Amino acid sequence: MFYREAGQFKTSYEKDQALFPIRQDKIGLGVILLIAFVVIPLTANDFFLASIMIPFLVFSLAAIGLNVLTGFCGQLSLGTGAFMGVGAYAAYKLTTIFPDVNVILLVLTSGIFSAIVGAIFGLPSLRIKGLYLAVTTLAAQFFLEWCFIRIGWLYNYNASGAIEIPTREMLGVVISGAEATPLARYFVVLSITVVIAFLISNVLRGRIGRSWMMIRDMDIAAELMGIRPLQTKLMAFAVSSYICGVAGAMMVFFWLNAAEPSSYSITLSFQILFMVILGGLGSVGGAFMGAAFIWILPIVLRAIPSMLGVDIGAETVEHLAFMVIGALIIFFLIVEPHGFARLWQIAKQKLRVWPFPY
Amino acid sequence: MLYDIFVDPFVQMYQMPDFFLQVLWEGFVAGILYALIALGFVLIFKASGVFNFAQGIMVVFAGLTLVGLHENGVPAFLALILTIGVMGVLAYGIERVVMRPLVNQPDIILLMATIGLTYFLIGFGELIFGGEPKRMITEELGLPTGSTAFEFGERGLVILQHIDIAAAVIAILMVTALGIFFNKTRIGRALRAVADDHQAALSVGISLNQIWAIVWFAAGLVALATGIMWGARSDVSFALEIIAFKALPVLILGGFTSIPGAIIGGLIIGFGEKIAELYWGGLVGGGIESWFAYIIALIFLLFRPQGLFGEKIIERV
Amino acid sequence: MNAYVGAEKLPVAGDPEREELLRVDNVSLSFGGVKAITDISFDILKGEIRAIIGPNGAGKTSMLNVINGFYHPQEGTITWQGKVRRKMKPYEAASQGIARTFQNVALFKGMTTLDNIMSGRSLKMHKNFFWQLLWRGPAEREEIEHRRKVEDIIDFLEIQAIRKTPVGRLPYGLQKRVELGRALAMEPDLLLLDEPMAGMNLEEKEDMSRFIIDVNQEFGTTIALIEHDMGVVMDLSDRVVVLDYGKKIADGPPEEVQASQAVIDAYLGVSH
Amino acid sequence: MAGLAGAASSGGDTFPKILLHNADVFGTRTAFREKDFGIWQSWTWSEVLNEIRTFSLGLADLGLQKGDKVAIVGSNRPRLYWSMVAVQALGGVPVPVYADSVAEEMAYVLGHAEVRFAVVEDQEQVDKLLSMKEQVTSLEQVVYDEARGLRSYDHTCLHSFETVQQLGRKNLEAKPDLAEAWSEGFSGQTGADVAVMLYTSGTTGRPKGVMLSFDNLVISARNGNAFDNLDQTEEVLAYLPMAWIGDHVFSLAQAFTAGYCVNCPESMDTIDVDRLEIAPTYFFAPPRVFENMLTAIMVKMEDAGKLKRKMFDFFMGVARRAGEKILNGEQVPLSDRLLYGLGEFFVYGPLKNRMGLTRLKVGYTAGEAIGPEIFRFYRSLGLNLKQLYGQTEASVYITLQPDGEIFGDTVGKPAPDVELKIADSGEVMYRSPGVFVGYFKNDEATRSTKTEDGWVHTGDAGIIAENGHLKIIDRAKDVGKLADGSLFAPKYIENKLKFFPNIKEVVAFGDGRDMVGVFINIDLTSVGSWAERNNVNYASYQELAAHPDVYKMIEGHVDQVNRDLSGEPMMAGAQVRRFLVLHKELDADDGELTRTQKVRRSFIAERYAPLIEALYDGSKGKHIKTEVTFEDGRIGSIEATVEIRDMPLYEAASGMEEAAE
Repeated sequence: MFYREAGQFKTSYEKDQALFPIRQDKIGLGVILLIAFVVIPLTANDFFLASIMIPFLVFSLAAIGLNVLTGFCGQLSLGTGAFMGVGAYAAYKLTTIFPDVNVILLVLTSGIFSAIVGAIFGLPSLRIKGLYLAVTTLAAQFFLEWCFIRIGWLYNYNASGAIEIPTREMLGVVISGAEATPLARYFVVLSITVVIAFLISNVLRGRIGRSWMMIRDMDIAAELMGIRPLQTKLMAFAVSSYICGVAGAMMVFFWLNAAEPSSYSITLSFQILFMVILGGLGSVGGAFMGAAFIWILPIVLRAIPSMLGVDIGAETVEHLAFMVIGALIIFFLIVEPHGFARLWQIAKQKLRVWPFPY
Repeated sequence: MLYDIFVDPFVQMYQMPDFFLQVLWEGFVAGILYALIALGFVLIFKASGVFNFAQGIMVVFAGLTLVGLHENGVPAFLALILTIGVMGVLAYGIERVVMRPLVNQPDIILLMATIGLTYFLIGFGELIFGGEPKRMITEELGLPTGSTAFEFGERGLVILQHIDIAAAVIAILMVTALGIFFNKTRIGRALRAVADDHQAALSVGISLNQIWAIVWFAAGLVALATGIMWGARSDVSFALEIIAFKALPVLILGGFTSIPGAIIGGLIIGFGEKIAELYWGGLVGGGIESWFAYIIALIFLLFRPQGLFGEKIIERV
Repeated sequence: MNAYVGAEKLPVAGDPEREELLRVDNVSLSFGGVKAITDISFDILKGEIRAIIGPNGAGKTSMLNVINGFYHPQEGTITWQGKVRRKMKPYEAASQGIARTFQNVALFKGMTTLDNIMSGRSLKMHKNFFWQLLWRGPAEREEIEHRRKVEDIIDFLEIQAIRKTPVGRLPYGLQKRVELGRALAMEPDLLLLDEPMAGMNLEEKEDMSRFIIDVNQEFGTTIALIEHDMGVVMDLSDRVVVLDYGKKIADGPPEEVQASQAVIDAYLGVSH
Repeated sequence: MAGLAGAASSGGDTFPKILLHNADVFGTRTAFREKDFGIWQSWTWSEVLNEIRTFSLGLADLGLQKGDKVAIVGSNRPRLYWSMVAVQALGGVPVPVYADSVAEEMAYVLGHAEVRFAVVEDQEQVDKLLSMKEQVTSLEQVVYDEARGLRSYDHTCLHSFETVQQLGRKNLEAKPDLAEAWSEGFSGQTGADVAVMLYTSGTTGRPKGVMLSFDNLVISARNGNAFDNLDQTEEVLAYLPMAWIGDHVFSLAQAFTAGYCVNCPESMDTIDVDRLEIAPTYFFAPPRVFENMLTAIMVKMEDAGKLKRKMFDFFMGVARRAGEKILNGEQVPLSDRLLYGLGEFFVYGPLKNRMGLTRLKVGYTAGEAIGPEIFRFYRSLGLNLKQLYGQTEASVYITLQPDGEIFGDTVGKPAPDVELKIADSGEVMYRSPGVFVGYFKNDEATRSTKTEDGWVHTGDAGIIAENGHLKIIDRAKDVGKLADGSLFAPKYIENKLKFFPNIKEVVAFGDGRDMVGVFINIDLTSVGSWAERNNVNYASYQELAAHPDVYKMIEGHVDQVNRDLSGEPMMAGAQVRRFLVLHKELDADDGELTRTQKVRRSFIAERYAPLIEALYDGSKGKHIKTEVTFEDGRIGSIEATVEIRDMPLYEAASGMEEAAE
């Protein structure tokens, strides 16, 4: 209906291969970016920015990271939380060691450590596939979590065992630490997420992205066509972990201000995995949709009883929220195992061929 | 350093054999319990190819139901029977609402669904029973308490908890019963047929849905047993859910479809982790129990990706 | 107007002009004691179409798997372009110019026709990760350069209409064609086709035969193919090697092989 | 000639001259596009000049002389269009030939035209030409566009388009003033020179070569452009056979004179997508294309959800009520105008978008009568679809429907510069600047078609209505009388029947007989989807055609037509008395249709003689065996027993009342 594509023809491969070849998609993306960069900052209150938008963006980025590995390269991972933790602890150590360096730069650098760790734990993927591989990533999860607790150097031997983020400025504006305004942090998180999402989309549509999908879809055929399985998988592990690492660092630097090892526990891994699955494996846009669903739904669920004026204990609400989320996850898996991205694809296709059914 | 790693632990083992034996016993009991959880996984995986992440929460749920019923005045044995009934209803519900609509979906989707189920059961369980740990009704069920100490050597002492002995006995009984069930009964044979070939099973007139409901029920019973045993050792709480993760390396070692594999894998992990923790853990600050099992599994996987009892996979094109 | 030189083929067998591309010497392969291939030797000459035929379970696919490094024979050697090769990984075989298609279509189901064929160019694309991140510039130029090659193949195989269709939605015959396209995109020296016409109707078979001949003639690609349809084999191939129970029972031009008593027996199932 | 003054004032009077002009004026505008290798390859006018010049010089090098005929064979491709102008620049005459005609037909045309050169699309055409070198002795050089499969051919007389261009380019490099000399070469040509020879497919006899001069084409094209305000911004899709005058005028003559862009589709399989992508602003199609598009729409909508279908039906109702009026600028109630606006958003807009007609400025249908329902459907969506009446001999334009004067049953007013009259025999005659020079090597035919003072017999019977619009009844020679003397216009009856989507083709008989009998061909798409919805099982076309339910449905259609006919005083006598549904689809491969999909009445009469006999001897059915040619060229036969049904007739006077009941 809204997709009126008549007259949109491509006279070059550049245009034909564009990320958004359809004009309406380009406009839609423009509108979303406008809302994100202009409308929300102008209208939203601190609660909305700090408790909804910032975590949503952080999780979106982490979901993109996991999606690279699981959705595009087909390697199941349950260690996302730990890889995010590596990013967080690395960034924390870096600010301690280089207090004068721009914190954004350090956050982006911290991903490299996470990438290295990710690649190491990706090594078994050469021989191990599917659920078995998931177990090896669980090894990473528990081992790294243990490291965060036991290696005091990582948290500067704080008595609390947590990392606390120092105040850092950029261009005279405080962007990290407790004094930073939600708005400033929002802009940092939004910019990093958007830029990384854009860059990774470029990788995904090119040679490297294709080689990952080859491994995912039919690893034997891929190998017989000259794809080196180990290199390709390790690269996916590294890139995925880099992105997760950056997300993990952002999580503590621009959202939580302080983090304990339990912030990066297996629960987080599952949360991100849910975002990816419900959002849609193999879709960058889906990662955003999944993150929105998993993060925002509980907030809404918790708010519902008080909105309705029903007086229920906070704990009960929490329990009910758990049940509803669990049930909704199962519901969506049954309705559309390929996630929101596929639902959106179907809807979009319907709109494109409207009023026809196909 | 090298001395600490390679020599000292063994010297200790030799010098304090009673302590070593005690560790072995602890490992054995832990192993048995891991094996019981793994058994729940294996039952479901064998029959439906579903990696049931909810097994851990089922343990908690079964335990809580039992204790909760008793707290509300139901006699212990009646509570036990009612709990078995609840697990049956749960199994039927899961088959109807979750598994049946998701038939033929990829592994990862089924795995996700069981994680969703976990969330649901956590919420549901906490809603009904509250989040606080509860004491298992060990005595009420007629299970032994207390402990027996054996003198060992000159001044050594090995203490065996009675409940641990009971756990071992029950686990062994359970495995035997399951073995008989699978080999001697019609339904048991049907289950094996399903595991081997869905099409073949259908062609001999067995309803897949029925079978799935039955295996989930069987897994529920195993969960109940595990819940009682584990609950008797510590308390019944949602923290128990974490032990489900321990079952994963056990499965890796034993193979996803092998019942003896689950037992042996459980024991290896149980022994290995206790010994490693007590003799080597101190060197790196302790707490290595949380990941040691995985590292064993990981190393093992690199050499034998199909597990101890799995069949070798020949790839074809 | 002068008559044109028709599509007649030059005789290949025993043609001293033709170079040897690949030679298999005394290769044996077994899985856990079960012999799949026993002491097989044959050669493939540059520019020919070589057929490997035989009843089911004769070891044909195993033979292809040995040639492109997926299986490693316990005994015997493989000489590729004059070099005897040791244990080789499949991707090394690919990088040395051996491409193949599969008996049961092995396309990348999540991708479009275009991407599937583009994937055949993987070995020839080199722009590193950082250029890929930027896209604009070298990565995009490289992508377009290869897109052109791929479009040539799409044009050649007449699959323009399904360019952007996910391959999972295509009918079987077209999937086979896309798979051929993917192998062609590798610009191989040797193209291995594992039952390229299995499960096709007559018309599709004719199309596929035409494509195979065109590939052989237009690009000069050497082709080794496994096929069940004897008619097709006789029409297409220059030389045929016949396997039965993992052993070679005949080798030569199609007419000769067809007349061989051993071959007739094998196909009729005469017991050994 | 009045229209000439304004139209011909710039650009020149031959296509090579116009090309130079366009390269000068529209240099950077896109002139041609072709979907090839996945994208729309584009050429600007100055690039096109360059391409044509090098190719032309290459042809000269190969020995092409003034006056030589050059066959152009293939589907719509920029290079083939360029070839025509390249040939014209050397004083040669291009002869476009239907690419899908069988070798025998083609051999006749090429032999008759005495072509020396041929520019063809690909191996298939090369093979065809090589196979007929005995019949076409004049043929010396063949140039092909697509090299695929031709590598091993002997290239002494065979050249690729590129090598010919390279030849030209080399000469151009060697002698830089050659470009000048090339332009000089055709500066002397005049509008009176023969520009192109088009062979009319002709429903009877051998094809005739219609010679059209530059003046014919250029003036007609300029008049056409002026009539609909077409300029260099238009986009057209070239997808109709290049040998057909319609395509020649729309995709070459008008494109060159207006300077607009011609888009060639990737292949016939992708035409719908290609049209969607390009969204032509000026579109031309025979009724068949519009019919097929409408059928496809309806079939797809049948599969849509209930709610969507309801919405579609509702808004189509609104469109029927108000759409055409709004398009014609008439008064419409505000409520309808609002609803129509809503409908535009929900239905019409998306529908036009899917058909690729969103940007349509004006569309024409011609060649045959279009069903009034179909015609109205498109117009009610807000598409400015119009009818025109034309002929090869007239360089297309005879009559056109001016904007705002659209009537379903007439074909419009005389085009600019066209004079029109109805001969005493009832035949339509015209005189215009587009009137052809003559038939090639067939003076006799020329004389019998074109009078001394330039009037041309169209061969169609028609009347000029009170509003000055022309109404075509039938082919003049087909109009006959029943035994009782009532007027029998077979085409008129056939068209009425064909307007039902379930009916694909009709052949009516009755001249000199005592009643009208018809053969009916069902439309497989439409009836097939009907069968699916109504659980009618069938294994083959034949089975479906003979199905009692299908017969019943067709019977209803025939009855409806009889009612309609009874309401028209002149036609009431010729109602359908008996009909049958043919067991096979009429097919051009079997010679039953022309290549332009027109029914070959006499051939069918001969082939199905037993059935005609049965129509008139009162029998209830007839067994028949028919030879058919399969797609791969094999000959086979199918046989069937065809049922014949009787129909009640309506009285001329009372028919109106009954219809009103």
